[in-house]
Amino acid sequence: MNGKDFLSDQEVRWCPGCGDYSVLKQFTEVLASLEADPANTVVVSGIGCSSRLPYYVNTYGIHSLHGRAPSVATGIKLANPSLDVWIITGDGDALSIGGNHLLHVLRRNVQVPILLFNNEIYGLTKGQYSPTSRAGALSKSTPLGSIDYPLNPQTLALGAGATFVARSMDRNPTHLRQILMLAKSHEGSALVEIYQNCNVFNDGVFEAFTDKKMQSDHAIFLTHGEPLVFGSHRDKGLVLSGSQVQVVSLTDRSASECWIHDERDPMKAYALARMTGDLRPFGVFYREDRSVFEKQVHRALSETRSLEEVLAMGRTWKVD
Amino acid sequence: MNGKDFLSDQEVRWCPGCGDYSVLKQFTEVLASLEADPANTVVVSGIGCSSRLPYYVNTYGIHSLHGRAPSVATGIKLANPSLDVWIITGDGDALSIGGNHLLHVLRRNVQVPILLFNNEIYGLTKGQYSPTSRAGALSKSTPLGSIDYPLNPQTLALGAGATFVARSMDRNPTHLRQILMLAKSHEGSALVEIYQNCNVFNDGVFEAFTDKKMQSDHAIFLTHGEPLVFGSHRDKGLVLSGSQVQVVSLTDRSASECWIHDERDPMKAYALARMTGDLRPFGVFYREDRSVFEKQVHRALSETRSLEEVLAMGRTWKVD
Amino acid sequence: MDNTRQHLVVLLAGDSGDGIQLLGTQLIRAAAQSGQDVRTLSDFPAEIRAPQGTVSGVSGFQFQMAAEAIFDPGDAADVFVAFNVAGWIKHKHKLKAGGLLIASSDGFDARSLALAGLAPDEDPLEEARADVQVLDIDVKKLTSEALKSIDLSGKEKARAKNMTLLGMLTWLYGQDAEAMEVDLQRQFKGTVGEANRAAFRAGFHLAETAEWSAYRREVASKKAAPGTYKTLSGSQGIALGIAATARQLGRQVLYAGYPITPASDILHELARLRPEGVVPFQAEDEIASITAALGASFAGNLGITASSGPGISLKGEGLGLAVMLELPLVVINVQRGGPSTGLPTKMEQSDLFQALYGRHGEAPMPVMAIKRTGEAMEDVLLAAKMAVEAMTPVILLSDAYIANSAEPFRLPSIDTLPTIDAPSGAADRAPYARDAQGVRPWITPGTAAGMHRIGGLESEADTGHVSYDAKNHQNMVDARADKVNQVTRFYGPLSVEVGEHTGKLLVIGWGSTFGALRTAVEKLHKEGKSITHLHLKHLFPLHPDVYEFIKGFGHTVVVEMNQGQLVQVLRSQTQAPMSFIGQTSGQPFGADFLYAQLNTLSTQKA
Amino acid sequence: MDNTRQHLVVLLAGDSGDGIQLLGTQLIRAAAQSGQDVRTLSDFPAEIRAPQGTVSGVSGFQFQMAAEAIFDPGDAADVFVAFNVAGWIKHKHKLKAGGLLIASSDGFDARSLALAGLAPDEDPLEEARADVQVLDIDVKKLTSEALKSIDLSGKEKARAKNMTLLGMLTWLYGQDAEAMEVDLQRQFKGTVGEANRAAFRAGFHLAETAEWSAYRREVASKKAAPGTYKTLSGSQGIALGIAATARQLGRQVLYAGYPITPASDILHELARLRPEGVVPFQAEDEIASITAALGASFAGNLGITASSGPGISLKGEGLGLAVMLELPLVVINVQRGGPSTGLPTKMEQSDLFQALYGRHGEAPMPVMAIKRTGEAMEDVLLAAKMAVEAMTPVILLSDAYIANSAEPFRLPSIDTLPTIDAPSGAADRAPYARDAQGVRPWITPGTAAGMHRIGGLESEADTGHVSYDAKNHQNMVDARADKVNQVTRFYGPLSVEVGEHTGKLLVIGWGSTFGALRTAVEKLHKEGKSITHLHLKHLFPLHPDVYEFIKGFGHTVVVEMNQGQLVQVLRSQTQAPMSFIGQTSGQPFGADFLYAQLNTLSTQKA
Ligand SMILES: Cc1ncc(C[n+]2csc(CCOP(=O)(O)OP(=O)(O)O)c2C)c(N)n1
Ligand SMILES: Cc1ncc(C[n+]2csc(CCOP(=O)(O)OP(=O)(O)O)c2C)c(N)n1
Ligand code: SF4
Ligand code: SF4
Ligand SMILES: [Mg+2]
Ligand SMILES: [Mg+2]
Repeated sequence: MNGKDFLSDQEVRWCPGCGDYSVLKQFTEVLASLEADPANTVVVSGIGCSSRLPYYVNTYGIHSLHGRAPSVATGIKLANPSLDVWIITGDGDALSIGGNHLLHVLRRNVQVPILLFNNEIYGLTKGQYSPTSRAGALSKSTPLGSIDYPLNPQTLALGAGATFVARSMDRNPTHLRQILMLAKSHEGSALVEIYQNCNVFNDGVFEAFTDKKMQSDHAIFLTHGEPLVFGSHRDKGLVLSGSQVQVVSLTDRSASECWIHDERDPMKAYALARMTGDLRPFGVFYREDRSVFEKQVHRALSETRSLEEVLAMGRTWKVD
Repeated sequence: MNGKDFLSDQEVRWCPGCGDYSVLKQFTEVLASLEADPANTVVVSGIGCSSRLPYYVNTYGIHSLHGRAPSVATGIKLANPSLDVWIITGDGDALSIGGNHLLHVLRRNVQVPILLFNNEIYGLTKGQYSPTSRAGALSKSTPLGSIDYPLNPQTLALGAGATFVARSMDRNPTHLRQILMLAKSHEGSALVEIYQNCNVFNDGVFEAFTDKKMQSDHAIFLTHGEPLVFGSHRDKGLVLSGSQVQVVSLTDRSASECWIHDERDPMKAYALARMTGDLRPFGVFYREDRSVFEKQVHRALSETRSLEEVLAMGRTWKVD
Repeated sequence: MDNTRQHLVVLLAGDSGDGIQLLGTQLIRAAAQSGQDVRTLSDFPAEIRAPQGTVSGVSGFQFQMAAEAIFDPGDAADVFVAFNVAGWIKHKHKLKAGGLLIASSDGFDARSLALAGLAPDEDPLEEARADVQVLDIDVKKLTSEALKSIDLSGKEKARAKNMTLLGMLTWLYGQDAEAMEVDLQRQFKGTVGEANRAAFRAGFHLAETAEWSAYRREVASKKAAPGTYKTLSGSQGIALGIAATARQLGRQVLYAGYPITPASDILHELARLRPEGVVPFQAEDEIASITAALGASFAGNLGITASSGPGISLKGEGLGLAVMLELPLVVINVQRGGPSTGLPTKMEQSDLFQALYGRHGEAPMPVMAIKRTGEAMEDVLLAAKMAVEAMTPVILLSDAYIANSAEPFRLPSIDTLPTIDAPSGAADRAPYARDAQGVRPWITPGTAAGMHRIGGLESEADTGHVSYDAKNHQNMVDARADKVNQVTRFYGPLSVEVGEHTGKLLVIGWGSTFGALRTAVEKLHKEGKSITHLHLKHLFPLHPDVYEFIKGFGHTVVVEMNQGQLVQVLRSQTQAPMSFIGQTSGQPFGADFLYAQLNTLSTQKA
Repeated sequence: MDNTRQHLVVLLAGDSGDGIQLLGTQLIRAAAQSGQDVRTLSDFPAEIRAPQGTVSGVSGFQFQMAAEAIFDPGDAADVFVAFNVAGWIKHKHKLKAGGLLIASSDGFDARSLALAGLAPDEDPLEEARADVQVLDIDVKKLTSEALKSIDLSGKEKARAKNMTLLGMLTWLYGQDAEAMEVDLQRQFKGTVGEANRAAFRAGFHLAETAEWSAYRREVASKKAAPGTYKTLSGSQGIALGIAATARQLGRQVLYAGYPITPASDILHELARLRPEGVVPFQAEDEIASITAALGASFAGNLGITASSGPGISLKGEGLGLAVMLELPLVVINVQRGGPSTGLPTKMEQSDLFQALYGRHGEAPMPVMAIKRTGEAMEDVLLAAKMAVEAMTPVILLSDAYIANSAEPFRLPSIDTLPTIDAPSGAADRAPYARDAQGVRPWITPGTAAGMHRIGGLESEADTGHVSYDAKNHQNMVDARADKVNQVTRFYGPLSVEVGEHTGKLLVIGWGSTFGALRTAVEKLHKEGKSITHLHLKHLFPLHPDVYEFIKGFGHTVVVEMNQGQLVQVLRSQTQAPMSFIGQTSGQPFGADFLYAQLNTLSTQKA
């Protein structure tokens, strides 16, 4: 099977030019590379443009309630831990109404990759600002600019005790596929924030990071064990001195003196996550090994009692 | 007015020996020290044993819905930013059902101190495990021990973008009062986690940190600008080397070589917050200056239109 | 040939990118300005940008203009303006036999046929000629020619097609071209403005020079009542009501919302209008919005929140708390097709039961429904007045139909707006002491010596302290119910839309079925049938005279866009014979359909 | 003197730290074992540990034991066991004139008087002697003497007071002391066990040697039906029903809950019992628990969730989704006093309206109510069967009364449990293709070639694809309603509790009013009144024969612990004359009260 075989027969209904198309494509290609069994795969979403994705994938799918995909997915995994479950969500879905369920699925470490389409806007409801919208963002509900301080999905996930935290983008298919593969292979909840362009209501917010030309100066791609180097000539690097992240020029320094990415280091991950300026990391910020919730639940249930035993428990008496 | 004058005429109905009594006492004393105007003070709570506190304080008070105190408080502050509003909540109230509202009040930076009574249990519903209960915790709903990975209120608050994050305990009145005073003086949301003993359903979980004798080896009290030193003879200190927190002996080292507490340093705060073992920090982990939500909202509203103007907006025509 | 008539129904259909809603809005505003009454009905695709040219991407805008007062957008269309094949085939059944189809022929080319799912050899325009008059023009070409000298891309020029059509239609309906140009000038500046005007003129000219008199359908006009007018949608009317509430109450209103179709527009409007005394707040979800609104009411503001379907279901717990706290609160439900996510852009009246009963415990609260756009503003004011003066949450029902349908609206004179008087806030009264109407005082933080604590646990009479006492609970349950039952003091007399106060057939409706129902009943009444139309604004408590009124008729029929909700409530209270006409299709009733149904019924029950 | 009687009502009251619930449980188990029927009623303070000795800290336990089948815990008590003044003054009106008060005089000392808010010079026992027989013993002293040689603190010894009383009462009611000792031995080990046994013996001995024959009140006993018995609370019965469901369905059950009084005990029981095939999951809130349950049902488990008041209000959106998805789901509402947080530990039936109507859109689902503890298990099984076999959410109503009241329960033989057959899961059927009963297949992930997508948007018939089509929506609304209406196939015949199938007065009840109602009606019936008691298990859809049945009576009265909910539903469907008896006080009806009310009514309507 190739990527296309994972598409359902339903007409895709996003706006022409929407970043969601690319994510759908990479997602189906990843399913193909994984040789996923469509009959054993369940794609769960909340509500939003992004959350329409399950309809387009030829697996089992459930388009649930706004913000509740993590709980639905948890129920599915508790019911049948052997299913391959994916969560599709948006910045509004996951971080506004659904923030609490996201926290709890992450801390419990239910085995499920979570694709969080961040377009910094509510697409489906036609353009209100979202919890990730920047201060000053103009939207239908903030015609004078938003004053809410934006939520950082990366620090939030780390703070909630997530075991896998990553970021990718719609416009770098190779990177996105790679991160999705890693997320799928992770034992536990894997949060993948995907910068996604909503060309209708928030066009170009991520341009600096996703545009081929501008990207090299604004995006740092992370590789475990490799130094943090960027720039069109890979001539800039990062160093972490105490709490400060500094950009250094590599003309008079070697890359090996830079901050070496260690995805197992929670403090470094936090430092990466806090980089919300015009230089941003992409890749796996953090991963940690921790037992998987649904497996533990089922393990704990190994000592169950038959109905006969349950009925007979406690103080009973007989009348003959 | 002294602390007692801030008590209402209602009989306090916690279990004898409950840690809540101390928190109530320190809270009313802090109100007294602040010379708070009872008529201008509003105490808002959710549901839980802890959330009964407003009934016992002679101010305005609202005992709202489970988990929703942050939203109620936000509404109050938006209505009247000049009121002194306090939030009283529990670990279940704030972190289980109410996790999302907590996140959002913190990131918006509504000016309100939040007293989170953490007893690692659901008290009012008679003893189920809560999101902060340790792995293995025995409770009515986990007779074989909990398998959920506990939520860390401190990293969570930092991850959500909180501007003031602190911890204190029921059994150290002086410290608790001091932290509450700081929280009240903060410009924005101030999360104060309070270790509180539920002697009926979870007795002694914080003993190591709160017991006068054991405390010195397990609790580190933070002071801005001071080294992190502890031990009954103040003979131990902490150093932060890269991502690692290490305990060092001060017999062959001076305190000044230790990690100096800087409550303005987000990375250090995160390191403190991650200390969930048998050594734990108390005090202000982090604080940051950021504009206050309700003030910004009201500032943005300065340019409003009278009803006449609103009616006349857009395209109108006259019929004579 | 004098084509002047009393009313005309026009349907515009095409791709959602074609600017149809804008075209429609311009036309109806012009009609309203020239003294015609107007009602509209919009139909959007559920997708933000559905695939261009497809049937699922069709956007529709229907309106009726008339020389007399009208109440609905009409059933079958006299004129159908089709931007493309998809628009035509989706709605063609709505064009009257012998009606006029104005087709933009560029939207009927091979590619358009394919996108609409037709075979390449089909010729829908040719087929149409059998039943209707067809006027086809290549509007795209005409537009691009008119815009030749303007510095815009081809794609941008194509966007002005709607303006070309606006020109043609302005001529065809004999509307004031100059006024229209002034209006366009105000809206569109720079090159786009230039292009729009050029296109408009080209369309107008073509119509004029081609001598399209045969197609001309002017509608007579009648002088409207003096005053200042604008066209308004229901959501805009609600926003004005909220603005007026803040003024009349003399206190701030916290409007806390969370985006959801079709309620979001209220938030957008408030954010855009920035009325004095209104704080719009976009909360993190619907639970936060209702509890923030309640917090605001505790602090002495009036909290207002609005939502639709799923969001309203999330507010049930908050509503229950509002009942217990006895604080004022207005919750607006802009109903849409349900259950669950349902049909977010469609209309339905299926949330009545939920409004009446959707909370645990005995938690009664007043429930009202807006019957038309033009009354939205006053209904919000009345809901707010009841909420504040009776210290109770109030539910105000609207729906997707009212939210989006536009009418000419005469701006009220501010002096005539009702007063809203907050109940006592004096600290010398106990927080749950009741006045003669059962209303407790509204003592707000900041009031010296007024300190008190309230909460969701049952409260002791007067003091508001927590009470688990059995007698007290029964008394408080009774007292809350009693207080709500007394809000009928805010109601006007029971007034009839059409017909006599006794007779053979009584037709009862509520909410947005008003227009179609009134049109249908009026027609029957004019034909001499003994039929009366009563439209209920207050759904709980019902108007105290309703049951006596019903007894004055041989038969009653309740008409709703649901499976029978109000009818069940009425049946539980009266033995009078009663039947039901309902539909739950996401579509509004057509007046013709209701006419036929009621006609049959009135014959049967005569 | 033979004190043997047919039934006896005993009320135990004292501080919540006195071990009253334990004492009561021991007594009723012994009674049940000796062949008496038993019904109980517990009354806890709302606080976890209310201040000791105060009236608000009183814990009460009432039970009736009888030689014949009984259905309620009785009204006025024959015997009152008072551990302290507070317990006595809170409940003293419940002791019959001439009844017996057994008072632990140590709980009537000066300190106790003060704690209970009495003046130091009052002597409640002396006052009591005017109306009732008083037997006062210093139980504390007796206990501490009996435990002299046991190595426990004074405080710990005092805790054994309830065991001393257990000894006395065991003698007084002629129960088997040996069996009781064996039972105690099983429960309490070590020093505490020793102390409890010593106290028990001391109490028994005192009673025996003091020759308390005058106080002895033995209840005759009748051999119960053969079988194995245990005493069970309603919550325990529900847990057994869930355990049995997993077995009978042959699939796993995901029980997702969030703690709330009085529903939490179901979760506790399941966690404790660990029945095969049941996964108990404590979610982060009620929304997560219902959506997790629904996820589990999608994956082929049966999702079950339970809550009370506020938590149920939060589940409305999830219930609507379940309707749309047409997945099986059982939602149990253990009702408590409302609205809002209300009276968390009190009983009420005021959530019926919400169960029937508390969702946006047309979202019908079957609603059932448990009438007594002994039927909880079978009702859960039936609810699960309906949910699975009709692919629908089902609401099962319980309440605080049923949750906490204990009865002897004969363990069912497993072979007699109903089967639950999941509908087709074959991948060759379309996901929304319906069978003759309107039921869609349950094709679950893992089924090869069965892949499909479902969601909250309206689905196209058969395929389940998103559809905005008007006709389809109407059809699906009808089809969902139709499917739910067909669940009456799972109902047994309409059966009557007491009385004939036609007559003068029909009394209709539902849920936990059963016991008091049945007792009251039976008494009237025995007195020769033409009165019938019908108790509805199915509240939606109603049993198809209900309306015909009602027509067979001159008058119908509906009795509920609310302000009139079922009565309104019935009135909307029938013209039959109907009245209502209700109370919303957080307290159950007493059989005597109902007897009086119904007696008057039956005279009036005769
Ligand atoms: C309970 C509820 N509240 C509100 C909505 C309306 N709603 C649908 S999607 C959405 C936000 C979508 O934003 P996001 O998750 O960022 O998705 P996007 O459309 O941007 O991909 C909202 C508010 C809803 N469907 N349900
Ligand atoms: C919506 C809702 N769900 C559940 C409950 C039941 N409930 C009351 S308090 C509580 C948990 C309290 O725990 P916590 O916040 O830790 O407070 P504590 O009693 O431990 O101080 C729960 C689950 C409720 N009142 N409302
Ligand atoms: S609105 Fe934005 S996010 Fe939604 S489909 Fe269109 S472009 Fe994509
Ligand atoms: S249950 Fe625990 S937290 Fe609640 S009052 Fe008692 S001791 Fe305190
Ligand atoms: Mg988004
Ligand atoms: Mg707690």
